[in-house]
Amino acid sequence: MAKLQLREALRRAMVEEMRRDERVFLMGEEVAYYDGAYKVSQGMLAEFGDKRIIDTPIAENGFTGIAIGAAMAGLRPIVEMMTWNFSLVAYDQIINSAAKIVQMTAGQYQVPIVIRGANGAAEGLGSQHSQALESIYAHFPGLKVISTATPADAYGLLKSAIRDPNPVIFMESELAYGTKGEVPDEEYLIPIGKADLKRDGTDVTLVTWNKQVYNCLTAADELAKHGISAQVLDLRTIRPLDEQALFDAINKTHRMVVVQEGFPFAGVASEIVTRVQETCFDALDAPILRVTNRDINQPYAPHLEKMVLPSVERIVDAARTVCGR
Amino acid sequence: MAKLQLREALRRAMVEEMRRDERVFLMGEEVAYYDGAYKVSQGMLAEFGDKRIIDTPIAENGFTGIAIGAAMAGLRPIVEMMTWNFSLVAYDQIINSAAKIVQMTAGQYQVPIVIRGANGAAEGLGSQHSQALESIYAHFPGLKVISTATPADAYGLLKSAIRDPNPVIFMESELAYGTKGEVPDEEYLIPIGKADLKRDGTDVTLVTWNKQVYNCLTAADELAKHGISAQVLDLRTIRPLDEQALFDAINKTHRMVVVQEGFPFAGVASEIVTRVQETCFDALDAPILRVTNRDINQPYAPHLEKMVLPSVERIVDAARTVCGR
Amino acid sequence: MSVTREQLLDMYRMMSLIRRVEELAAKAYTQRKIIGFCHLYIGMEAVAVGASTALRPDDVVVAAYREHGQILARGVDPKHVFAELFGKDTGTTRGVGGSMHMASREHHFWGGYGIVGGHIPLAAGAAFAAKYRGDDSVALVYFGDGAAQQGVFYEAMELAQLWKLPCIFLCENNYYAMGTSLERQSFLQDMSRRGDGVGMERWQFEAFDAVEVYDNISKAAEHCRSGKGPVIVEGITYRYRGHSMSDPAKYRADGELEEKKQRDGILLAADRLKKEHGVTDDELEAIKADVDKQAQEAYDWAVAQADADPALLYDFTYASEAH
Amino acid sequence: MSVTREQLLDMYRMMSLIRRVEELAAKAYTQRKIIGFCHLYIGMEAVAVGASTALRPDDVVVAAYREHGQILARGVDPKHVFAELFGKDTGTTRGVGGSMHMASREHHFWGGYGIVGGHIPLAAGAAFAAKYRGDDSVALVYFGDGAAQQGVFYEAMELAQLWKLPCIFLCENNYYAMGTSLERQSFLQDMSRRGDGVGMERWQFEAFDAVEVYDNISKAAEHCRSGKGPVIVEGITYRYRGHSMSDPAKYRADGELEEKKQRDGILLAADRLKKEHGVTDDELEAIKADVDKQAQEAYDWAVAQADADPALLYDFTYASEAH
Ligand SMILES: Cc1ncc(C[n+]2csc(CCOP(=O)(O)OP(=O)(O)O)c2C)c(N)n1
Ligand SMILES: Cc1ncc(C[n+]2csc(CCOP(=O)(O)OP(=O)(O)O)c2C)c(N)n1
Ligand SMILES: [Mg+2]
Ligand SMILES: [Mg+2]
Repeated sequence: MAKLQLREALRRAMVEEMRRDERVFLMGEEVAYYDGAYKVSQGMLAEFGDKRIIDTPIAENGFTGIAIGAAMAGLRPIVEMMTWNFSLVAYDQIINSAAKIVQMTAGQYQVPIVIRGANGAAEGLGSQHSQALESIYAHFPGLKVISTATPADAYGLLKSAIRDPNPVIFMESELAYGTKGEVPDEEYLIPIGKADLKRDGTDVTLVTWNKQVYNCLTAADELAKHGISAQVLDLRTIRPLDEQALFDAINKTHRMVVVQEGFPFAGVASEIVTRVQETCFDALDAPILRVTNRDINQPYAPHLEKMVLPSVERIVDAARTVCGR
Repeated sequence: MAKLQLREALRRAMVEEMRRDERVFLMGEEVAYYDGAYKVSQGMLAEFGDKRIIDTPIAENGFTGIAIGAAMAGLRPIVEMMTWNFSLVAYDQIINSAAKIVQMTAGQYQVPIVIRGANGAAEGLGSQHSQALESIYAHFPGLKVISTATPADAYGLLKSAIRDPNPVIFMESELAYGTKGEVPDEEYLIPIGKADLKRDGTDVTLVTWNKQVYNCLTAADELAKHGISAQVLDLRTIRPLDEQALFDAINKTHRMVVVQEGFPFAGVASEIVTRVQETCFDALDAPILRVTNRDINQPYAPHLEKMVLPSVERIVDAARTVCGR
Repeated sequence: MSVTREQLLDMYRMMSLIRRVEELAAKAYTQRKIIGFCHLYIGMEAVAVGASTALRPDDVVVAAYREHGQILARGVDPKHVFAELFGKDTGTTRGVGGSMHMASREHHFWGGYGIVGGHIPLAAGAAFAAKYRGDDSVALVYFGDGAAQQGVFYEAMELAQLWKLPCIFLCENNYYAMGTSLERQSFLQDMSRRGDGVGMERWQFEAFDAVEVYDNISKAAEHCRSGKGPVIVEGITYRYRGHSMSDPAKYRADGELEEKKQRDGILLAADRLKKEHGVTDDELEAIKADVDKQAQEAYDWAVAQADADPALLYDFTYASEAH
Repeated sequence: MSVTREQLLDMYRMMSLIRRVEELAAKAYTQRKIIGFCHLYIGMEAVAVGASTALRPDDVVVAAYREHGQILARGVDPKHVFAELFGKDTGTTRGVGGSMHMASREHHFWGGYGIVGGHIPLAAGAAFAAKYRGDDSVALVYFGDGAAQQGVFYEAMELAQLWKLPCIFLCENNYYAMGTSLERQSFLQDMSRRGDGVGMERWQFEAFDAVEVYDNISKAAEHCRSGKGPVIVEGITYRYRGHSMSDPAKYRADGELEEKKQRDGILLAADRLKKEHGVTDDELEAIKADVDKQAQEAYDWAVAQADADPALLYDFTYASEAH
């Protein structure tokens, strides 16, 4: 079993799928000759040539729309958004085209596209460049949304995403691109919509995804010192949500904290809280708490930035609060 | 006290504010010579001339950005989005510019802009034209979000929105533009961020806003027949959320249903449920249920469309469920 | 003469059919058999009919919301168009699309989109796919003078030009975007000049005469098919009705409509048929009568169809299996 | 000769100051005193200095993320620029903006924006406001060759042209958008030709020489101020460093950088000062020394400032009272 960086795991998934299927291609800013702004696509131009690894001008709405059209025509585009912050200029194409075309054509056309890229704060990038945007995509039926920062999951899920006949929003993490993890050598796929229990525990469930998984695992260690056994449920897929895993978790631990990077208001964390209390009300021994960004725009200065983002400390505090100790 | 249509109340607010303040102007597609796609601005060109009532080409991102710039320069633009569905092409300007400029300039610049227009399904407009989009705006700090369909509230809130130094998203309703309601003759303002109890009751609170207020009032009548006393809390403002009103309501009725037109996933309804259970967990006698659009894209055929939207029947059912009768 | 007698007869028939279907749709709308927005193509028939005649069956066509005439011109049976308008299961898009979202995969007609300008890059995407696969089909997108103001149109043009995609950007300049006349929405009145900003081959032409349209789109398609990249062509046309059924179109200048009707596409085709091909008035009348009958039968057929099926409500938001 | 001796000396000084500040910033970045993205202006100084000299103090300037040099050229003290980069309370934007978001209301410098192209309509908005109020200020927006591909740029141009707004669209064509050279991102290489698509006055010029820039922007400002509407002007320039601090810029052709440095703006100004105004090498050296001292003092001052204040964390997301 090899230890791969997140970026390497993502690349391996893309390379394998491109070898397997001529219809798959990669398009985005700097993906080809520059080898990727974050080097996710390093070496891919060399293997596949510029017909299939395609640099684009900075026209996200245009090239996303073109990729959607190419998908309707039967190709299987992967679009790299350099970061998801920039996707807001392409929001109309993603929401009003990609998410709705299957339905608007009554199933005559499909949009098998993957739009992938870095999501969330990196370090000191300020207000426009630090957003975690799962919530505004998961809001829309017609899209699938994956958000993960662990190499093994990213590999298996990206392969599934590329093969899925629907538009998949795939969110990675700039800060975790260099993070290593074991990835099995043999090919495998991870089904979209399945959460993964990253750590078992009995007292409280920390529900999270993407790079907050790392924070939650650290927090669970910390909680153990306080005699609290925390389990960490990594959703991996945001839409469709693995409700059963959430319900199983609450029925087991009766206490839950949802950790989401990004703005709190009408965020994915709110959705999780809502569904769990809707269905498992009687299983709850305490309110479900959220740990999210503070409800403000992201400042540049590092000491301020840290105050805004979820932290191990805030996770531990929230877990201790719901456990009452 | 005059009975005004929603569109008339909105117009009165704009006209008064434009008479009061030279800096206020109205910009949008068909607002001037056509008198407004939904006749909200009827007659305003005649009074104010085309310097202040400005027709735009169909370039929402561009003219919204220009209005944001004009606001930074000290003007007070009102931008009419013909419907909020079209705002997705201007999403980047609203989220990455309007919502962040106060912060990015550390308060040196302000963006006193109101972006207003029809929100939600009308009738038979299909997937791209029927969206209720509060959630994807309320998600972002830096914006205020108002959503209302009752003439008296719309009048008082639009005036406050125009005077607010922040960007305000103001959502109306195509179907309710012709709906009449009493509007006091004397000038008044309604503070942003204050909910309004539209009907008092003791057994369950129906939390809602915009045109679902009408459905909830009808549902409350219906529930009364079943011996259930339902109160209807009209949020009016989505962001900032009137938490106190929500907490008061749950502490009084101990049961709550949130009725939101629009997609459920990470919607405003989820935020409400989450906050209420976070803070008032012990006051809850039952899970809080949501009544929202079905989690699918909106079909054209009227009988299908009805199945997707919140209905009086579904509201009644949900309220009866939480009340256990 | 670029089109044959038979072709021109077909074109005449198709333009007449479109007009009749639209007239029936207008009536049905006032009876609330059709709801929502309904944008009629009356007056513009020559554009879609000329363009469709010039295209190959495997070329992709993408349209906005004023697409009843465009999908008919592509060969879709009016039965399914009416059925769609009536929200029936046998509609072009099974009653879930409605007036603005009609599509037919069989005819490579991609629909039917409601966000102004939003459909334009999809056509460039079809062209991208054609080039990627190495086939010589082209994509044609219809869009209005109003849509030419959207940034996504610019991006699609610019990318198509950079990548030399076989895409025909066909601007249907009908002089109005809703109630806003061209000179109030654009400094330039020649929308094809947008192509100058990206160095694209472009020209403008009068699109009242279906034969002119045919010639121009043939030329455009040839350009694209030969690998020279995209073109933007602008056809000057006019719509006789309001923007949608709810628009009384009070913004027109006095006499404007009447003047435009002098150049009615159906009349012009009739003239040509008579003058250039010796077709008689009787023959033309017979076609008209035939078309009226066809339209009425399609209408009646559609009325009798089953409503869109609620059992399918959840079936179209996601594709379950890849095509 | 369009600029006076004094002006040219000031321009020489300012270009030298910008370069020195950027060099110190580069060093500080490698020491992690500055984090995040840091886009240096080295090589392009003549553009901002020439343009700022041509503008009036009440004209509005809007910039993207490569704005250190642009805000300095507008007259902001380097102390506050460094303080911002170091996340200090006395920074241009109190440590919440950072390298990409510097603004100074006092200098009508609106910032400092990070979404490529997203700042362009803001400048058109400033121009809109000037026209609305009836004053004769103009707005100038700096944007890159890469930004010229964004749809919002097109929309801003087109609206400015329709409404005849006094806006100078100044494309800083430095030949690269990150690692993508101009011919790989645009079919046309003359970005000012984008203006042809909307019928806008436009021209291209070499922007290595600050005096050339001054002349061109003076002409552009005059055009705008006289009520003739917007212009798009494109200055050909070059950046010596990578796109940001993390870019080794391996994509350059061999010898490209060295060749461009022959036309270095500071050198050209020095030449002119010597040849046209009899300024001596010693005088120029003295200015350099002075500038180095000023930059270093500003740096040291900034290092010693208090960190951005956590008490203000919640203060900037909303404005509480209208200005
Ligand atoms: C992005 C967007 N903005 C606004 C609208 C509302 N709208 C629908 S059609 C239309 C006018 C379009 O005019 P044009 O492109 O000339 O096409 P035509 O209707 O003349 O065929 C407008 C403003 C929309 N559907 N989408
Ligand atoms: C919408 C958007 N897409 C992508 C990026 C990432 N990005 C930042 S700068 C840049 C290149 C811009 O090049 P250009 O406009 O030529 O300006 P220059 O850096 O050369 O000054 C890119 C792609 C971004 N910030 N915003
Ligand atoms: Mg038109
Ligand atoms: Mg550049």
